[in-house]
Amino acid sequence: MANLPQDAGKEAVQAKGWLKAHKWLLLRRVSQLGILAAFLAGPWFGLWIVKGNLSSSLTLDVLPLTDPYVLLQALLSGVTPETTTFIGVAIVLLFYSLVGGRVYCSWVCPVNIITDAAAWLRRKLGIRGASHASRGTRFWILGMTLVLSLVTGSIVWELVNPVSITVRAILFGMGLAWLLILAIFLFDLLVARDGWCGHYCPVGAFYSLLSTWAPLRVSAGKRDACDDCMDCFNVCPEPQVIRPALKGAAKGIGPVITANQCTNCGRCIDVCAQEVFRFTNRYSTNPKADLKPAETVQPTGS
Amino acid sequence: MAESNDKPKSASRRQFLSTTLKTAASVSLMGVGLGFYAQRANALPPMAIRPPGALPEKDFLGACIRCGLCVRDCPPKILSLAQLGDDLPTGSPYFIARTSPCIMCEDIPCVKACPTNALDHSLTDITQARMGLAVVVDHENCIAFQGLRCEVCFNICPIRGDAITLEYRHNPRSGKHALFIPVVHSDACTGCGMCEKACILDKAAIKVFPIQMAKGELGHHYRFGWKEKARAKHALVTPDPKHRYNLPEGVKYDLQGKGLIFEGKQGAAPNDTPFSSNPLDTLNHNRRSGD
Amino acid sequence: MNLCSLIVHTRPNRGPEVERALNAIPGVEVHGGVEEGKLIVTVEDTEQAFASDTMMSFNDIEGVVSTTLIYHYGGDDLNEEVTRELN
Amino acid sequence: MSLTRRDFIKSNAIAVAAATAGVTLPAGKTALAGEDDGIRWDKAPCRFCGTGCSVLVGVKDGRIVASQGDPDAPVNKGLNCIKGYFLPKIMYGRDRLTKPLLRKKNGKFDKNGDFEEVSWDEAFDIMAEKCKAALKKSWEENKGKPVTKITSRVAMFGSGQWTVWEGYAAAKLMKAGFRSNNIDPNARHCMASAVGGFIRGFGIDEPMGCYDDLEHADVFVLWGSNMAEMHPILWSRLTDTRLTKPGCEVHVLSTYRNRCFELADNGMVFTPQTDLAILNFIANYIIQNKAYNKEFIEKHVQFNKTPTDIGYGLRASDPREKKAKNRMKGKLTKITFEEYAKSVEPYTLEYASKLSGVPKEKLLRLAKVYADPNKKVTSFWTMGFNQHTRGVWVNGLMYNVHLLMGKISAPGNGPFSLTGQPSACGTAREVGTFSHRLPADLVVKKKAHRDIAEKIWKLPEGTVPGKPGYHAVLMMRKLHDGAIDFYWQMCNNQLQAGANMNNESYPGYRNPKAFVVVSDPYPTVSAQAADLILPTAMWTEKEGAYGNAERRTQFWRQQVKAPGEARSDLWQIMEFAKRFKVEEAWPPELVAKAPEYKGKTLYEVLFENGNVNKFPFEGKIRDDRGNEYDNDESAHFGFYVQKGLFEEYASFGRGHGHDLAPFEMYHKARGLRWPVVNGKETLYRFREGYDPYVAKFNPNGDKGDVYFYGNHKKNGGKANIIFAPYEPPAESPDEEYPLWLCTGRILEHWHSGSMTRRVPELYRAFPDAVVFMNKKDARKYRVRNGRYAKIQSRRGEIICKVETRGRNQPPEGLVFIPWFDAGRLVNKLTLDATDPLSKETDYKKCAVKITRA
Repeated sequence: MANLPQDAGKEAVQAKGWLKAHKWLLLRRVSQLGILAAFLAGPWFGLWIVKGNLSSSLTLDVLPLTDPYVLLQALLSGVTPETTTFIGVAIVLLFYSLVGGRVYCSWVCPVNIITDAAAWLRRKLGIRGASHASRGTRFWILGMTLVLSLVTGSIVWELVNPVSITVRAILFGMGLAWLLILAIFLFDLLVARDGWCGHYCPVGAFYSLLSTWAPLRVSAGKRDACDDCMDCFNVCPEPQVIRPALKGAAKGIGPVITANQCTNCGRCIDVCAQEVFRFTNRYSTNPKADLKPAETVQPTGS
Repeated sequence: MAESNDKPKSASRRQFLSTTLKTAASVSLMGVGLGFYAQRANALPPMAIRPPGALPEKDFLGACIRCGLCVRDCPPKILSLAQLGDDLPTGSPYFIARTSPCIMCEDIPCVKACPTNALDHSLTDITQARMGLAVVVDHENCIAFQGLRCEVCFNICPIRGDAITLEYRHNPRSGKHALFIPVVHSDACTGCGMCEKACILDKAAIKVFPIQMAKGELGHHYRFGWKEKARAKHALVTPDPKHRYNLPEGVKYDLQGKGLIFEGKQGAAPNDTPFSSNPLDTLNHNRRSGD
Repeated sequence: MNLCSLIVHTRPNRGPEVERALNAIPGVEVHGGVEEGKLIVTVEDTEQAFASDTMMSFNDIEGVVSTTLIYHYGGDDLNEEVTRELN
Repeated sequence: MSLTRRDFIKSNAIAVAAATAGVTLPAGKTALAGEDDGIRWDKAPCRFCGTGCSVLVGVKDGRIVASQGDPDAPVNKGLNCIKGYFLPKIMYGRDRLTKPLLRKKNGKFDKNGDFEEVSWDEAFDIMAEKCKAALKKSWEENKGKPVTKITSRVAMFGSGQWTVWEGYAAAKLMKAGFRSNNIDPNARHCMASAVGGFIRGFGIDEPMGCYDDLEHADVFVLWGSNMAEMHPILWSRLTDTRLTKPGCEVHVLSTYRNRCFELADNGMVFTPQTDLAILNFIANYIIQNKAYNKEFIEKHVQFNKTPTDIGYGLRASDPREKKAKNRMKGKLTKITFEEYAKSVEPYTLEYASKLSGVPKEKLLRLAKVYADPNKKVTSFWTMGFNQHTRGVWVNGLMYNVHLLMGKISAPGNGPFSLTGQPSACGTAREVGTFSHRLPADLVVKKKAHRDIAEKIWKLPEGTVPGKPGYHAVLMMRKLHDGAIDFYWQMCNNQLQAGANMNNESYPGYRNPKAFVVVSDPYPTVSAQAADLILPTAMWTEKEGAYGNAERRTQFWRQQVKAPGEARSDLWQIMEFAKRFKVEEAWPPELVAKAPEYKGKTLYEVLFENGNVNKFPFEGKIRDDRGNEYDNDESAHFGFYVQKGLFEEYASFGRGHGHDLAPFEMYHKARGLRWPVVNGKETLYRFREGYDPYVAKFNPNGDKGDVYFYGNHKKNGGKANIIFAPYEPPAESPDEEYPLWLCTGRILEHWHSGSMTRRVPELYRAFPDAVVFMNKKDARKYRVRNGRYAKIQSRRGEIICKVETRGRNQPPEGLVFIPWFDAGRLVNKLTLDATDPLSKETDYKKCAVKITRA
């Protein structure tokens, strides 16, 4: 029987205990806050672990990391970066193509905490209503930001990018950024479910492209056990990615979630009392059937 | 979405097309709006100065990825990233000379930290940095122009003597004091802002501005003759031939210098009387010591 | 209500004479500069004449070389008390 | 006053027209436009250096709200330096002391207690108790000693920033009241060598010339004087003359490149201490080329030599002192011109150049301007000469050069010693607040002089002790050794200013045997080490008088009230005197000589003596414009205190070459240069026509000729040329401490910075002390511009930022650190070596090393 959205995860807590039902959520929060902490240890305590921010950073004075999306914009604006910067980009690209690009969204990006909070409250308050915009909008915005860089010769998106603004607000000083953060929270809470991250954010869109070939995946391996409680759909920030894997057995679609919009957040694993989901690699197949891979199905729906 | 596949193809395609068009149209509109916003938001207010080695502002905004590494590596912590709501492009690094000027580190750590060359890594000598240009803006309130002995801007200047020099002038009001006028030279001023910070007025009379704002430009046709000559190290046209003059005895003439020179009469006033050969000396002298 | 100040240049050594003549005109006051031959003069509207007309008449005075208008005030609030403003 | 807009507009209209026409209108015509309503303006001399600029102080509602340079002051013509620009702000620092503070534990005084607010009564109670104990102990020690051998356990350290009457009252209380000659001013650190030079050369203190030399000279030579920063307004005048006078030249000698070099035609950086050799070379050059003024020498000069190898004024136990053959000796021996010529003969161009490191052509160019009879040369010097272990010598060598040429006491021609403090001349020197002096160049050693003082002061014979007291440096040593029980520091910051503070002054201040009182407006370094702090009124919070370097005495009226319970030094001195009965201060045999004083207080004896309390006070001071001023001291004591003290003091010098004008004249004039005879000032002393005393002492002299009447009795009015050789300094760099350390001031800050560092703008302009050093040295010792370095000497260490690009550019091997910064006390490093003759510390030379901090 389908559960109410506000009850998502209750069964799992009863079945597995609170801790296990929040395992991945907790790990992600640790990861997100840990990264911020690593950045803040310097200015706050003089302990320089990582300098800079998510756009570009230097860890322990040796490891350079640079956000490929912002660098791409810079390149389009006509810049020749330092060699080390390319190394930094390469490391980032390699990492995300292995673990899934949108791991950035769910495990790194601090905006995720805000939008998750909005989604949680939205469920609890029973607020309904979907976005009128397509989930594909973000790709258009992504394209638009790149064109703007090319045309104007300046990184225009960085003027308004809520992701980097939030990070800088935390690391370098708030300014009026709290207004923007509040706006996103309210938008996600009142206007559209998964409004920002699921529909508009070009950063997420960019990283989802890196997800396309990533080996690390969530699989609905025990989809036979699914009792249609709908908890996973209710908590998933990109619910459209679940359906083919969970319900596609009849159409011969494999149980691995291969859609590149999946953020590998693992929340579906947490909330499933039946323990349908688990992390695996994209090549693991259901031992029961030799089914065709899911990527033949394009999950571009609204 | 997957289920759209189940619907009739034509309807689906039409819906798809219209959604796509709508999205494309609104995103383009947003892009245009953003572009215009960027144009206004990218304007740098005159009191915000970029770190050393910053590319020209337009290029800088294309190159700077707002990572804050320069801010972190600034030893005196004078750099900040613009915050949302500030008057300059969000996230870009700057400093305010009046409160926290650049101390011009010899190793320029901020430039070294920049991953994208927005702060140009070819800058290795900090004295070649051109963050802005100091301008003595207010000659009426600058106390040096009134003859007061201040010169704080000159004294504090890290490339004192090149970037700021003092021009000595006679103070016609007091009649016996000099004016020590600070003069900024754009060929040496790095725009570090030490002078603006140190200015003792309630509002600084010397301010650092972005160079394009501070500099005038000479008409393209015109050259300053003496500078051209100095650069060429010789006269640009045929050198002046040697001149000869009809002169009485004991008088020389220096064409390029002093003009008429009366030999043996200058300075060497005989010591036999306490009076100068020029009666005006005596008269003026008496008047002066009589007051 | 008009109030003007002007410099009246006089021929050498004719300052005192011109000063007397000017002071005789209603609404006109000489404040100084007699010795230098550059009289500092204020002119106000009177009931008989506007300040501008009064000024024009200066050129007819013997010994005046030229008059230069320096300052003009044309507000209607000349009689207001402004002591407080000065504090 | 009721005003209409018409009045206001008209006033504006007139002002604009007048400005355009370049016509000056009588005051009042434009007054409305220009006047800030309700501000009372009055004049006052600047609180800082010895230049003596005058400022106008604007007071409204009991607060100084505005200031301006005094356009009618001949010295500065309305100009100021930035310290002067911020003068009013020094009074309004946020940590002004407003209550006496005493170290206490469990409600009682305790040397190791914390400071607690106390009343003036309580403060004076404990002070008087400690002082009386010290006096009693001194009595016992002095039993049976003649007046010429008396010592005391009471000491006071005063100031060249005291007003004239404060210095006078303090000297009187100490020398006559407490019978202690242990009073010395901080001018000991500043002008003592100059005084020594003047007295030895001319028999009378202070410069013969005046600032008009700045317009009349053809050539200026600066010897160890960074006039560009330390006497900013005088430098402005010098610069103007250099700019506008054809042929004018500026020669600058210093041990490092300073701001003066920017104007210099001939800038010379010499090895420390070799100024002695350079001056002897110039004398030698003049003699070798027979350029000297033979007639002048024959008529007006006496040749002498001084004992050599005289030590370095260190403690007697120091090996350098044990080695010295003629330790502290200075008695002159007459020699002939030929002997003198022979003495300077070794100082050839080659030798001087080699020793000093100055290229020959530069030295030659310098020697030539002195030797040219047609060039008027004025030599200026300040601390480079005075803070010198051979300070008196080097002052004398300077006079030698001028005397050989007869270039002295004439417009544009003269040796001119500039003072550092606003009243180093007016108070410290003229009033005689030194341990060996009395007012008007009298000295305690001479009975005749003591007699004069005792007579004017209406005191019994033998009141003033005849043995000179402890000078500044000795005072620190005696405090350290426990020979001083009561020590009162006023109007200066000796703990920060004194050399070798780690080993002498600080342990002295904290010596459990001593009770240390510090009077100051602010919690200075000295105050922090004191036992009792007295809050002091400063500058225009009291009526005052200063005397600048050109003998110009300037007065000011009290403009505002001091904050809280702060009281002027004058009030403190006089009020404290009330706490002592004559019997508690003087031994019975002295009291017996003056039975009329029995049972009276020192206050009554010294200040209600019929002189000081002669002039009644009418409750307000009025100027000739009808303005009224407070005078808190006079209101408190009931008579016009300042006038009474001034007139009694002036009676010392009137008729003796130190004539001061009547009191009231100074409140009208922008200062008067003494001697003021028959209401007329003296511009050039010792020259007939300019100086009325010449005719008095030498009635048969030629018109316009000089007569050095200070030596009238000694040698018939001749100036002394005194040969002194080059001798090395007390401490020179070596392998362990390879760098010279020179200390000094900068333009933005005054002395220990206790006032100027409380002006936010000045603090911002130059926040903390830095070590100025050569780029090559920085590389050599691996320190970086803008980063911290540790500077160490044999006596201590400090940490400060390195400046290799600053205004002062030392040569390799020398560093310069200013001493204004209470956070970086450079006097932890300096050596307390002094000139054995003047007892002035050499702050310009000691050895240090530098490492990365």
